[in-house]
Amino acid sequence: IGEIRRYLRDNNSIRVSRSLRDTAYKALQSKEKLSRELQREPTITEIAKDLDLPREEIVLALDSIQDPISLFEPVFH
Amino acid sequence: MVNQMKLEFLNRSENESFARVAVSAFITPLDPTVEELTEIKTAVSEAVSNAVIHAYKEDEKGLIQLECKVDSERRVIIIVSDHGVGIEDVSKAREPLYTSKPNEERSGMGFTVMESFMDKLEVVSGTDEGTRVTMLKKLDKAYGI
Amino acid sequence: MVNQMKLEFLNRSENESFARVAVSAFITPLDPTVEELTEIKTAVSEAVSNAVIHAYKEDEKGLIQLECKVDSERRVIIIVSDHGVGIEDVSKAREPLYTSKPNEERSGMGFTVMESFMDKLEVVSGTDEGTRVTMLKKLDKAYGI
Ligand SMILES: Nc1ncnc2c1ncn2[C@@H]1O[C@H](COP(=O)(O)OP(=O)(O)O)[C@@H](O)[C@H]1O
Ligand SMILES: Nc1ncnc2c1ncn2[C@@H]1O[C@H](COP(=O)(O)OP(=O)(O)O)[C@@H](O)[C@H]1O
Ligand SMILES: [Mg+2]
Ligand SMILES: [Mg+2]
Repeated sequence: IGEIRRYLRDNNSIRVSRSLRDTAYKALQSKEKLSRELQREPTITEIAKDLDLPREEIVLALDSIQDPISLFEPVFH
Repeated sequence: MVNQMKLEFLNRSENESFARVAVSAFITPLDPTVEELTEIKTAVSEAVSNAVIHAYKEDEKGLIQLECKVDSERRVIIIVSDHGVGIEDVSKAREPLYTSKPNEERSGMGFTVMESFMDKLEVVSGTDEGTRVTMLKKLDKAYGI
Repeated sequence: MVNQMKLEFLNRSENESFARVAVSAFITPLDPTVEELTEIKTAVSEAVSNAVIHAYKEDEKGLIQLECKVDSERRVIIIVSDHGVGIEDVSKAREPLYTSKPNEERSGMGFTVMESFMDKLEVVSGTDEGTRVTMLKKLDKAYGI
Protein backbone atom coordinates (compact mmCIF):
# COMPACT_ATOMS: atom_id res chain seq x y z
CA ILE A 1 0.00 0.00 0.00
CA GLY A 2 2.85 2.36 0.84
CA GLU A 3 4.20 1.71 -2.61
CA ILE A 4 0.87 2.36 -4.29
CA ARG A 5 0.57 5.62 -2.40
CA ARG A 6 4.03 6.73 -3.39
CA TYR A 7 3.33 5.85 -7.00
CA LEU A 8 0.11 7.84 -6.92
CA ARG A 9 1.75 10.82 -5.31
CA ASP A 10 4.59 10.89 -7.80
CA ASN A 11 2.38 10.55 -10.82
CA ASN A 12 -0.99 11.99 -10.07
CA SER A 13 -0.85 15.31 -8.32
CA ILE A 14 -2.83 16.75 -11.19
CA ARG A 15 -6.46 17.70 -10.82
CA VAL A 16 -9.21 15.38 -11.94
CA SER A 17 -10.71 18.06 -14.17
CA ARG A 18 -7.57 18.18 -16.30
CA SER A 19 -7.09 14.45 -16.43
CA LEU A 20 -10.70 13.94 -17.53
CA ARG A 21 -10.39 16.55 -20.24
CA ASP A 22 -7.30 14.79 -21.61
CA THR A 23 -9.09 11.45 -21.60
CA ALA A 24 -12.18 12.93 -23.21
CA TYR A 25 -10.09 14.37 -26.02
CA LYS A 26 -8.50 10.97 -26.67
CA ALA A 27 -11.89 9.27 -26.48
CA LEU A 28 -13.35 11.57 -29.12
CA GLN A 29 -10.39 10.91 -31.42
CA SER A 30 -10.72 7.19 -30.89
CA LYS A 31 -14.44 7.39 -31.60
CA GLU A 32 -13.79 9.11 -34.93
CA LYS A 33 -11.14 6.59 -35.89
CA LEU A 34 -13.25 3.56 -34.94
CA SER A 35 -16.32 4.96 -36.70
CA ARG A 36 -14.31 5.06 -39.91
CA GLU A 37 -12.84 1.60 -39.41
CA LEU A 38 -16.06 -0.11 -38.35
CA GLN A 39 -18.42 1.93 -40.52
CA ARG A 40 -20.70 2.35 -37.52
CA GLU A 41 -20.73 4.02 -34.12
CA PRO A 42 -18.28 2.34 -31.76
CA THR A 43 -19.42 1.19 -28.33
CA ILE A 44 -17.95 2.37 -25.04
CA THR A 45 -16.15 -0.95 -24.65
CA GLU A 46 -14.54 -0.66 -28.07
CA ILE A 47 -13.23 2.83 -27.28
CA ALA A 48 -11.96 1.67 -23.89
CA LYS A 49 -10.11 -1.24 -25.54
CA ASP A 50 -8.67 1.02 -28.20
CA LEU A 51 -7.29 3.42 -25.59
CA ASP A 52 -6.41 0.69 -23.11
CA LEU A 53 -8.34 2.53 -20.41
CA PRO A 54 -11.08 1.31 -18.08
CA ARG A 55 -14.62 1.85 -19.39
CA GLU A 56 -15.48 3.90 -16.35
CA GLU A 57 -12.81 6.45 -17.20
CA ILE A 58 -14.34 6.89 -20.63
CA VAL A 59 -17.84 7.31 -19.20
CA LEU A 60 -16.70 9.94 -16.72
CA ALA A 61 -14.53 11.74 -19.24
CA LEU A 62 -17.20 11.92 -21.94
CA ASP A 63 -19.37 13.84 -19.53
CA SER A 64 -16.68 16.26 -18.47
CA ILE A 65 -16.10 18.11 -21.70
CA GLN A 66 -19.50 18.83 -23.00
CA ASP A 67 -22.95 19.08 -21.83
CA PRO A 68 -24.88 17.01 -24.40
CA ILE A 69 -27.56 19.70 -24.26
CA SER A 70 -25.29 22.40 -25.55
CA LEU A 71 -24.48 20.11 -28.48
CA PHE A 72 -28.12 19.70 -29.18
CA GLU A 73 -29.65 23.10 -28.59
CA PRO A 74 -28.44 24.92 -31.70
CA VAL A 75 -30.61 22.57 -33.76
CA PHE A 76 -33.65 24.11 -32.19
CA HIS A 77 -32.70 27.75 -32.18
CA MET B 1 -35.36 -7.17 -14.10
CA VAL B 2 -31.74 -7.98 -14.68
CA ASN B 3 -30.34 -5.04 -12.76
CA GLN B 4 -31.71 -2.01 -11.01
CA MET B 5 -30.67 0.99 -8.98
CA LYS B 6 -32.10 4.04 -7.32
CA LEU B 7 -30.58 7.47 -6.72
CA GLU B 8 -31.76 10.25 -4.50
CA PHE B 9 -30.19 13.69 -4.53
CA LEU B 10 -30.75 17.35 -3.78
CA ASN B 11 -32.25 19.79 -6.31
CA ARG B 12 -28.89 21.35 -7.09
CA SER B 13 -27.90 22.00 -10.67
CA GLU B 14 -24.57 20.16 -10.40
CA ASN B 15 -26.51 16.98 -9.69
CA GLU B 16 -27.73 16.97 -13.27
CA SER B 17 -24.27 15.90 -14.34
CA PHE B 18 -24.07 13.45 -11.44
CA ALA B 19 -27.35 11.80 -12.48
CA ARG B 20 -26.23 11.63 -16.10
CA VAL B 21 -22.95 9.92 -15.26
CA ALA B 22 -24.59 7.56 -12.76
CA VAL B 23 -27.06 6.38 -15.41
CA SER B 24 -24.24 6.07 -17.96
CA ALA B 25 -22.17 3.98 -15.58
CA PHE B 26 -25.14 1.81 -14.73
CA ILE B 27 -25.91 0.93 -18.35
CA THR B 28 -22.27 0.64 -19.45
CA PRO B 29 -22.27 -3.16 -18.88
CA LEU B 30 -24.83 -3.37 -21.73
CA ASP B 31 -22.19 -1.77 -23.93
CA PRO B 32 -24.23 0.95 -25.64
CA THR B 33 -22.84 2.97 -28.52
CA VAL B 34 -21.67 6.49 -27.78
CA GLU B 35 -24.70 7.74 -29.67
CA GLU B 36 -27.19 5.72 -27.61
CA LEU B 37 -25.45 6.83 -24.46
CA THR B 38 -25.59 10.48 -25.52
CA GLU B 39 -29.29 10.21 -26.29
CA ILE B 40 -30.08 8.65 -22.93
CA LYS B 41 -27.90 11.17 -21.12
CA THR B 42 -29.60 14.05 -22.86
CA ALA B 43 -33.04 12.74 -21.91
CA VAL B 44 -31.90 12.25 -18.30
CA SER B 45 -30.52 15.79 -18.25
CA GLU B 46 -33.82 17.22 -19.40
CA ALA B 47 -35.86 15.24 -16.88
CA VAL B 48 -33.52 16.04 -13.99
CA SER B 49 -33.11 19.70 -14.89
CA ASN B 50 -36.90 20.04 -15.00
CA ALA B 51 -37.07 18.65 -11.48
CA VAL B 52 -34.26 20.99 -10.37
CA ILE B 53 -35.74 24.09 -11.98
CA HIS B 54 -39.49 23.67 -11.89
CA ALA B 55 -40.40 21.29 -9.07
CA TYR B 56 -39.47 23.28 -5.99
CA LYS B 57 -39.86 26.91 -5.04
CA GLU B 58 -36.81 29.11 -5.23
CA ASP B 59 -34.36 28.37 -2.40
CA GLU B 60 -36.48 25.42 -1.32
CA LYS B 61 -34.42 22.29 -0.70
CA GLY B 62 -36.03 19.34 -2.38
CA LEU B 63 -35.18 15.74 -3.18
CA ILE B 64 -35.18 14.15 -6.59
CA GLN B 65 -35.37 10.40 -7.18
CA LEU B 66 -34.05 8.55 -10.19
CA GLU B 67 -34.65 4.87 -10.74
CA CYS B 68 -33.06 2.84 -13.51
CA LYS B 69 -33.76 -0.73 -14.58
CA VAL B 70 -32.29 -2.79 -17.37
CA ASP B 71 -33.75 -6.09 -18.50
CA SER B 72 -32.59 -9.06 -20.52
CA GLU B 73 -33.97 -7.55 -23.74
CA ARG B 74 -31.67 -4.53 -23.46
CA ARG B 75 -34.51 -2.25 -22.44
CA VAL B 76 -33.50 0.67 -20.25
CA ILE B 77 -36.23 2.14 -18.06
CA ILE B 78 -35.59 5.43 -16.27
CA ILE B 79 -37.96 7.05 -13.80
CA VAL B 80 -37.30 10.57 -12.54
CA SER B 81 -39.59 11.83 -9.81
CA ASP B 82 -39.95 14.71 -7.41
CA HIS B 83 -42.38 15.79 -4.71
CA GLY B 84 -42.67 19.34 -5.89
CA VAL B 85 -45.41 21.61 -7.15
CA GLY B 86 -46.47 19.32 -10.00
CA ILE B 87 -47.85 20.20 -13.42
CA GLU B 88 -51.44 21.32 -13.79
CA ASP B 89 -51.88 20.53 -17.46
CA VAL B 90 -49.53 17.79 -18.59
CA SER B 91 -50.54 17.74 -22.28
CA LYS B 92 -49.93 21.46 -22.55
CA ALA B 93 -46.57 21.12 -20.80
CA ARG B 94 -45.55 18.43 -23.27
CA GLU B 95 -46.22 20.63 -26.31
CA PRO B 96 -43.06 21.70 -28.16
CA LEU B 97 -41.91 25.20 -27.16
CA TYR B 98 -44.30 25.45 -24.21
CA THR B 99 -42.57 26.79 -21.10
CA SER B 100 -43.95 28.35 -17.96
CA LYS B 101 -40.74 30.37 -17.62
CA PRO B 102 -40.35 32.23 -20.92
CA ASN B 103 -38.35 35.00 -19.23
CA GLU B 104 -35.54 32.69 -18.14
CA GLU B 105 -34.40 31.52 -21.56
CA ARG B 106 -36.04 28.14 -21.15
CA SER B 107 -36.49 26.54 -24.55
CA GLY B 108 -39.69 24.69 -23.75
CA MET B 109 -38.21 21.71 -25.60
CA GLY B 110 -37.43 19.44 -22.63
CA PHE B 111 -40.27 16.98 -23.03
CA THR B 112 -39.90 17.05 -26.82
CA VAL B 113 -36.23 16.11 -26.48
CA MET B 114 -37.04 13.26 -24.07
CA GLU B 115 -39.73 12.02 -26.41
CA SER B 116 -37.55 12.05 -29.49
CA PHE B 117 -34.47 10.48 -27.90
CA MET B 118 -36.29 7.73 -26.05
CA ASP B 119 -38.77 5.15 -27.34
CA LYS B 120 -41.46 5.95 -24.78
CA LEU B 121 -42.25 8.81 -22.44
CA GLU B 122 -44.90 8.90 -19.75
CA VAL B 123 -45.51 11.91 -17.51
CA VAL B 124 -47.71 11.62 -14.43
CA SER B 125 -48.22 14.78 -12.41
CA GLY B 126 -50.72 16.74 -10.40
CA THR B 127 -50.72 20.08 -8.63
CA ASP B 128 -48.81 19.73 -5.35
CA GLU B 129 -48.41 16.01 -5.92
CA GLY B 130 -45.06 16.12 -7.66
CA THR B 131 -44.09 14.75 -11.04
CA ARG B 132 -43.03 11.34 -12.27
CA VAL B 133 -41.40 10.97 -15.67
CA THR B 134 -40.92 7.43 -17.03
CA MET B 135 -38.78 6.87 -20.09
CA LEU B 136 -37.94 3.70 -21.96
CA LYS B 137 -35.34 2.98 -24.59
CA LYS B 138 -34.43 -0.31 -26.18
CA LEU B 139 -30.75 -0.54 -27.01
CA ASP B 140 -29.56 -1.90 -30.31
CA LYS B 141 -27.93 -5.32 -30.32
CA ALA B 142 -24.55 -5.52 -28.66
CA TYR B 143 -21.52 -5.26 -30.90
CA GLY B 144 -18.50 -5.06 -28.69
CA ILE B 145 -19.26 -7.88 -26.26
CA MET C 1 -24.14 19.64 4.22
CA VAL C 2 -23.41 21.29 0.91
CA ASN C 3 -24.52 18.36 -1.21
CA GLN C 4 -25.66 14.82 -0.67
CA MET C 5 -26.91 11.78 -2.50
CA LYS C 6 -27.98 8.23 -1.92
CA LEU C 7 -27.70 5.18 -4.11
CA GLU C 8 -29.36 1.82 -3.77
CA PHE C 9 -28.46 -1.12 -5.95
CA LEU C 10 -28.45 -4.90 -6.17
CA ASN C 11 -25.61 -7.05 -4.86
CA ARG C 12 -24.24 -7.70 -8.34
CA SER C 13 -20.54 -7.44 -8.98
CA GLU C 14 -20.94 -5.02 -11.92
CA ASN C 15 -22.44 -2.53 -9.52
CA GLU C 16 -19.06 -2.08 -7.88
CA SER C 17 -17.96 -0.13 -10.93
CA PHE C 18 -21.29 1.71 -11.02
CA ALA C 19 -20.84 2.83 -7.40
CA ARG C 20 -17.28 3.93 -8.07
CA VAL C 21 -18.26 6.07 -11.05
CA ALA C 22 -21.29 7.51 -9.26
CA VAL C 23 -19.15 8.63 -6.31
CA SER C 24 -16.53 10.03 -8.70
CA ALA C 25 -19.14 12.03 -10.60
CA PHE C 26 -20.61 13.31 -7.36
CA ILE C 27 -17.32 14.67 -6.05
CA THR C 28 -15.93 15.85 -9.39
CA PRO C 29 -17.34 19.38 -8.83
CA LEU C 30 -14.88 19.67 -5.90
CA ASP C 31 -12.08 19.00 -8.41
CA PRO C 32 -9.96 16.67 -6.28
CA THR C 33 -6.52 15.52 -7.39
CA VAL C 34 -6.32 12.29 -9.36
CA GLU C 35 -4.59 10.78 -6.34
CA GLU C 36 -7.40 11.70 -3.98
CA LEU C 37 -10.06 10.41 -6.36
CA THR C 38 -8.18 7.13 -6.89
CA GLU C 39 -7.91 6.63 -3.14
CA ILE C 40 -11.61 7.31 -2.62
CA LYS C 41 -12.58 5.04 -5.52
CA THR C 42 -10.41 2.24 -4.18
CA ALA C 43 -11.97 2.56 -0.73
CA VAL C 44 -15.48 2.58 -2.23
CA SER C 45 -14.63 -0.53 -4.24
CA GLU C 46 -13.50 -2.39 -1.16
CA ALA C 47 -16.56 -1.43 0.85
CA VAL C 48 -19.00 -2.24 -1.95
CA SER C 49 -17.28 -5.48 -2.92
CA ASN C 50 -17.45 -6.59 0.71
CA ALA C 51 -21.19 -5.99 0.70
CA VAL C 52 -21.52 -7.84 -2.63
CA ILE C 53 -19.40 -10.81 -1.57
CA HIS C 54 -19.90 -11.21 2.14
CA ALA C 55 -23.24 -9.68 3.13
CA TYR C 56 -25.74 -11.99 1.45
CA LYS C 57 -25.91 -15.74 1.04
CA GLU C 58 -25.02 -17.16 -2.33
CA ASP C 59 -27.73 -16.48 -4.92
CA GLU C 60 -29.60 -14.32 -2.44
CA LYS C 61 -30.69 -11.01 -3.93
CA GLY C 62 -29.82 -8.19 -1.58
CA LEU C 63 -29.75 -4.41 -1.64
CA ILE C 64 -26.76 -2.22 -0.90
CA GLN C 65 -27.00 1.44 0.04
CA LEU C 66 -24.36 4.07 -0.52
CA GLU C 67 -24.67 7.57 0.84
CA CYS C 68 -22.28 10.40 0.03
CA LYS C 69 -22.10 13.86 1.52
CA VAL C 70 -19.72 16.71 0.86
CA ASP C 71 -19.51 19.77 3.08
CA SER C 72 -18.14 23.26 2.81
CA GLU C 73 -14.79 22.16 4.28
CA ARG C 74 -14.20 19.71 1.44
CA ARG C 75 -14.91 16.73 3.64
CA VAL C 76 -16.28 13.72 1.80
CA ILE C 77 -18.30 11.27 3.87
CA ILE C 78 -19.27 7.93 2.39
CA ILE C 79 -21.52 5.38 4.06
CA VAL C 80 -21.92 1.91 2.58
CA SER C 81 -24.50 -0.31 4.22
CA ASP C 82 -26.25 -3.62 3.72
CA HIS C 83 -28.85 -5.68 5.54
CA GLY C 84 -26.96 -8.91 5.29
CA VAL C 85 -25.48 -11.45 7.70
CA GLY C 86 -23.30 -8.92 9.52
CA ILE C 87 -19.90 -9.37 11.14
CA GLU C 88 -19.63 -11.17 14.48
CA ASP C 89 -16.27 -9.79 15.54
CA VAL C 90 -15.55 -6.44 13.90
CA SER C 91 -12.08 -5.89 15.38
CA LYS C 92 -10.95 -9.28 14.13
CA ALA C 93 -12.44 -8.58 10.68
CA ARG C 94 -10.52 -5.31 10.53
CA GLU C 95 -7.15 -6.97 11.17
CA PRO C 96 -4.84 -6.96 8.14
CA LEU C 97 -4.93 -10.26 6.25
CA TYR C 98 -7.98 -11.56 8.11
CA THR C 99 -10.53 -13.09 5.77
CA SER C 100 -13.39 -15.48 6.40
CA LYS C 101 -13.01 -16.80 2.85
CA PRO C 102 -9.36 -17.87 2.55
CA ASN C 103 -10.24 -20.42 -0.15
CA GLU C 104 -11.52 -17.81 -2.58
CA GLU C 105 -8.32 -15.85 -2.96
CA ARG C 106 -9.60 -13.00 -0.81
CA SER C 107 -6.70 -10.90 0.38
CA GLY C 108 -8.16 -9.94 3.73
CA MET C 109 -6.88 -6.42 3.09
CA GLY C 110 -10.18 -4.67 2.36
CA PHE C 111 -10.59 -2.83 5.64
CA THR C 112 -6.86 -2.07 5.79
CA VAL C 113 -7.07 -0.42 2.37
CA MET C 114 -10.11 1.64 3.39
CA GLU C 115 -8.37 2.69 6.57
CA SER C 116 -5.17 3.79 4.90
CA PHE C 117 -6.76 5.59 1.95
CA MET C 118 -9.36 7.47 3.97
CA ASP C 119 -8.89 9.69 7.04
CA LYS C 120 -11.42 7.83 9.14
CA LEU C 121 -13.14 4.45 9.06
CA GLU C 122 -15.97 3.27 11.25
CA VAL C 123 -17.54 -0.17 10.99
CA VAL C 124 -20.78 -0.96 12.77
CA SER C 125 -22.10 -4.48 12.40
CA GLY C 126 -23.85 -7.28 14.21
CA THR C 127 -24.83 -10.83 13.33
CA ASP C 128 -27.94 -10.71 11.12
CA GLU C 129 -28.15 -6.96 11.51
CA GLY C 130 -26.15 -6.00 8.46
CA THR C 131 -23.08 -3.83 8.22
CA ARG C 132 -22.53 -0.10 7.99
CA VAL C 133 -19.17 1.26 6.92
CA THR C 134 -18.58 5.01 7.31
CA MET C 135 -15.54 6.61 5.73
CA LEU C 136 -14.36 10.19 5.77
CA LYS C 137 -11.73 11.97 3.75
CA LYS C 138 -10.84 15.61 3.74
CA LEU C 139 -9.76 16.84 0.33
CA ASP C 140 -6.80 19.09 -0.08
CA LYS C 141 -7.67 22.68 -0.78
CA ALA C 142 -8.53 23.44 -4.38
CA TYR C 143 -6.30 25.70 -6.40
CA GLY C 144 -8.05 25.43 -9.70
CA ILE C 145 -11.51 26.60 -8.65
N1 LIG D 1 -40.67 18.30 -12.59
C1 LIG D 1 -41.51 19.34 -12.90
N2 LIG D 1 -42.19 19.98 -11.91
C2 LIG D 1 -43.02 21.01 -12.20
N3 LIG D 1 -43.23 21.47 -13.45
C3 LIG D 1 -42.57 20.89 -14.47
C4 LIG D 1 -41.68 19.80 -14.25
N4 LIG D 1 -41.20 19.41 -15.45
C5 LIG D 1 -41.75 20.21 -16.37
N5 LIG D 1 -42.58 21.10 -15.80
C6 LIG D 1 -43.40 22.13 -16.52
O1 LIG D 1 -43.47 21.77 -17.88
C7 LIG D 1 -43.01 22.83 -18.70
C8 LIG D 1 -42.36 22.30 -19.96
O2 LIG D 1 -41.15 21.62 -19.66
P1 LIG D 1 -40.00 21.57 -20.74
O3 LIG D 1 -40.56 21.02 -22.01
O4 LIG D 1 -38.85 20.82 -20.18
O5 LIG D 1 -39.63 23.10 -20.98
P2 LIG D 1 -38.75 24.10 -20.09
O6 LIG D 1 -38.07 23.30 -18.99
O7 LIG D 1 -37.74 24.69 -21.04
O8 LIG D 1 -39.69 25.12 -19.53
C9 LIG D 1 -42.10 23.65 -17.80
O9 LIG D 1 -41.99 24.99 -18.22
C10 LIG D 1 -42.79 23.53 -16.44
O10 LIG D 1 -43.85 24.44 -16.32
N1 LIG E 1 -20.50 -6.21 4.39
C1 LIG E 1 -20.05 -7.33 5.06
N2 LIG E 1 -20.92 -8.27 5.48
C2 LIG E 1 -20.49 -9.37 6.12
N3 LIG E 1 -19.19 -9.63 6.39
C3 LIG E 1 -18.27 -8.72 6.01
C4 LIG E 1 -18.64 -7.53 5.32
N4 LIG E 1 -17.53 -6.81 5.06
C5 LIG E 1 -16.51 -7.53 5.58
N5 LIG E 1 -16.93 -8.68 6.14
C6 LIG E 1 -16.10 -9.68 6.84
O1 LIG E 1 -14.84 -9.08 7.16
C7 LIG E 1 -13.78 -9.86 6.61
C8 LIG E 1 -12.61 -8.96 6.25
O2 LIG E 1 -12.95 -8.10 5.16
P1 LIG E 1 -11.79 -7.59 4.20
O3 LIG E 1 -10.73 -6.95 5.02
O4 LIG E 1 -12.40 -6.77 3.13
O5 LIG E 1 -11.19 -8.95 3.58
P2 LIG E 1 -11.77 -9.89 2.41
O6 LIG E 1 -12.95 -9.20 1.77
O7 LIG E 1 -10.63 -10.06 1.45
O8 LIG E 1 -12.19 -11.18 3.07
C9 LIG E 1 -14.41 -10.60 5.46
O9 LIG E 1 -13.69 -11.78 5.15
C10 LIG E 1 -15.81 -10.90 5.98
O10 LIG E 1 -15.81 -12.03 6.82
MG1 LIG F 1 -37.04 21.60 -19.32
MG1 LIG G 1 -12.92 -7.27 1.12
